[in-house]
Amino acid sequence: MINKLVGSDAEAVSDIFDGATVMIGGFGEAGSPIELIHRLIDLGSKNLTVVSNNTGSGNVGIAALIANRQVRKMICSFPRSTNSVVFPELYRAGEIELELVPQGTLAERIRAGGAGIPAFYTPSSVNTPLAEGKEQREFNGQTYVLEYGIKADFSLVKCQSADRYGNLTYNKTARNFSPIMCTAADITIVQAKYMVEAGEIDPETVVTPGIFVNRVVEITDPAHESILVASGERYPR
Amino acid sequence: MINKLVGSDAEAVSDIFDGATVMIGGFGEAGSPIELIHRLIDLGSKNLTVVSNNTGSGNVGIAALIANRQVRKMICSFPRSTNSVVFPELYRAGEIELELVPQGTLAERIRAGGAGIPAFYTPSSVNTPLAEGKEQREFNGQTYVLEYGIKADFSLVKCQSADRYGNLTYNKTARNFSPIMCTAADITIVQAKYMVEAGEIDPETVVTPGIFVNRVVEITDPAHESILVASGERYPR
Amino acid sequence: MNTTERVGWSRIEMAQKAALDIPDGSYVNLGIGMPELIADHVPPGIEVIYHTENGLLGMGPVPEPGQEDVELINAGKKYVTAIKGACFFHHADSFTMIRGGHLDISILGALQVCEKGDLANWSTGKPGAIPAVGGAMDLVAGVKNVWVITDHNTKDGQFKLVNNCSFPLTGKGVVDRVYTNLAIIEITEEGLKVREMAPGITFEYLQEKTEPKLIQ
Amino acid sequence: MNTTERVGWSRIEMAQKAALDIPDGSYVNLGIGMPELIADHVPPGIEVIYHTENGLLGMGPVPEPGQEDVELINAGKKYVTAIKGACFFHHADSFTMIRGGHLDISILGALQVCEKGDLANWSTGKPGAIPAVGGAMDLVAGVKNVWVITDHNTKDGQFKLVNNCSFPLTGKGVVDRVYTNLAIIEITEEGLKVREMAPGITFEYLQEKTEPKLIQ
Repeated sequence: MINKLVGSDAEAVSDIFDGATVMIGGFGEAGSPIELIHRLIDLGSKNLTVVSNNTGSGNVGIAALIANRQVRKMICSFPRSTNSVVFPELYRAGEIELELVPQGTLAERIRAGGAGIPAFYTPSSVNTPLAEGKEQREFNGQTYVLEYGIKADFSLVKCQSADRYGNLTYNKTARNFSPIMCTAADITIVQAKYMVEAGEIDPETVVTPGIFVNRVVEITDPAHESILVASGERYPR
Repeated sequence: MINKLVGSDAEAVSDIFDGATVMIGGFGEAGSPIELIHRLIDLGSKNLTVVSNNTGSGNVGIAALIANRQVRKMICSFPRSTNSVVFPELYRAGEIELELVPQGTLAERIRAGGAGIPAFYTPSSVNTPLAEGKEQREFNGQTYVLEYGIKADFSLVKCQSADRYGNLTYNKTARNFSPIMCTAADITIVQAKYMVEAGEIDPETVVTPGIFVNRVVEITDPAHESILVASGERYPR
Repeated sequence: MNTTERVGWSRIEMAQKAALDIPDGSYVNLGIGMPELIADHVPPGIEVIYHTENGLLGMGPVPEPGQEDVELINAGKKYVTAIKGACFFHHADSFTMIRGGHLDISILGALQVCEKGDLANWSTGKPGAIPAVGGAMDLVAGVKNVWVITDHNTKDGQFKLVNNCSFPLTGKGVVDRVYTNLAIIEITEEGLKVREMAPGITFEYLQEKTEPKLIQ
Repeated sequence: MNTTERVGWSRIEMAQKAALDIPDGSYVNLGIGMPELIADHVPPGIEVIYHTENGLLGMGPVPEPGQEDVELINAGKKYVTAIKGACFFHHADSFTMIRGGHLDISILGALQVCEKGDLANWSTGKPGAIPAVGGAMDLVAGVKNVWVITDHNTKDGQFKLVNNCSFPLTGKGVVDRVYTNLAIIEITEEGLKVREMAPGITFEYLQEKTEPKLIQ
């Protein structure tokens, strides 16, 4: 019988190795899998390449992972936000690498990676510094830039409901990058607010089909980044 | 106030012009918008390029559109099926053009067209006759073929429920190509089994966001191709 | 130059001007900051659907105090609501809307706009600045009409409407119209064409505050 | 050659052999025709999830008479059911599963398979034939393991396991294993390796029915 539920969040992330590429869902705090990130901090894997839209805020979640010096390189569109201090400091000190990608190109590159598309052309970033050094080509008189699919060793995402097959639903704008990240990783690890029986999610409304998911752990009461940050939390404490 | 509901199926298709490219949803009969196709037959527009996975069966729906000599060219993956006689005869007689595309490449080309991606690389069809004459390129030691996005002037699709914004849901495997075709046409025309109030479709379960839809007509009791074919129906009679 | 006294339209009036130009039934993406004000000034009877690139079509107003949902935010990471008839989707689908040309209007802030419609709005290029682009490059590349809403000059009196952008570009030849505190200016083939000036603003004054030559 | 008498395993037995090789928890796409039989022979206790490329993961058995739904069909356009825990999706997502390497096994029919694993299964290339490819080229390009299930020879005694395919290819070097009425054959770097022969079939007989040299 297929059952992707694993016993604990620590177990779910236990094989994330040094040097791995890890996609992390979330746009700001919405959809950020804080518990899985904190278990990755406990695990201590180094030299990670992290693909995530932002670089976190305060000293929890992604920001804490970066502060713990586990991340060699960030691939993201917006490494700056209110209460974001960790990444800017390390970046200015030359101690973390940044690959800045327009948000839509980042999304499309992740989708392409998951869909077996090695490369595609996009109009975004043409004539800007972010297209410098990239191959360009005209189609129908307009210039496009060649961008490559991204794949990851692991994806960490947060969802609303999951069943034993790994079928997922999300909550509102917490969906963001997670469905495409699920498709683009060798091992997709999910923290679900609710585990439900197979068949409880209407087959018409599954957002991530189970084939894209490897492990699910139930985190019934996930932490919210903004609340942790507001109360001055740090991880590890 | 936004209201995409139009008065009749005839009105919905009334501006499909000679020489237009028309995408038609459906995989076999599942999801085929028979009523919209029959109104296009009534309208009589000529020299159409039709993008659809199949070429219809019997003498109704897409097959009848082809039999009525309105289609100059078919872009599809599988122009052959049980009870399919119209297309094969015209094709053998050299009276209709065929662009044969692998099914997944067809889907991806339509999605690319809708997503503003002019071209992408795919491994499908490499080393086969369908890659002949196409640009090929290696990425990471594997060969891929360059394929182009497809756009259409019109898409005709069938859905289950629609609201005045054009938000859509589908029914089971009748979903198939329709959501991507909605994104790839200048004018997307939808026949809906049920018109519902805005907000009745849970925002988490909308499959086609209304931004991709231009016109909706309610067809409460749509015909089924297999039943028409079994009873020997022809259109026009 | 007196940099503390505000001249011409207020921020609210600028937002009102832009709001009046949005056709009924438009799909609109509002950038972070001043563009967000525009939604409050769309006249009654005009229905505009707001897209926020983090995955919501049909964004509604700010929630009542106490009704905030940390998983219902906009691209500026502020709490929002969803209208009846809204829908949620993932980022690849969201940028299909943007890049695929399905949105009618994108309204953005700007550091600089040049007379050819080049936009610079994501980076001052200063050493030590953290570069962050978000969805701006996708919006200007894909959305049918790109409008900019911005103060006419910087706080220290520099031009924002320039002959050539000195800051890194967001896109080349992408801006269609600019709303400032001094005027509404169309970017045309012939150059910057003044459509309307704020009360009390003369063409000469406007030209003085604008680097490229204006067309009256 | 006597073409009417069937030699070796029956079609059911071939399907049983293939079914026994599917690991528990696999995601499998079964081609139209003989591959479809395989689902009926997966042993109890083994859970296999069937994908049909027209937009269903978790395809169940044929419906009870009278329970058919014209909008619930498989890639062969036959009526099917959906298991508890199934999901529906559109074609671009369906081929993300296929092309993106997410499916474990694709089992297809064949016109010809060559010793290097080339597959021809979509067209005889005859003049007047209507070419139709469907999803076969995507399946062989993307799915991790590609198995073929087919009669060992054509009805008129021609080789199907050949040195080089004469029919148009579906993919080059893509087939991993072939189930025929005579044998189960692995496609290896060294060539065609016989894993198992049907009862009463000798290696010499099998070689006689196969164009490339077999490895015992």
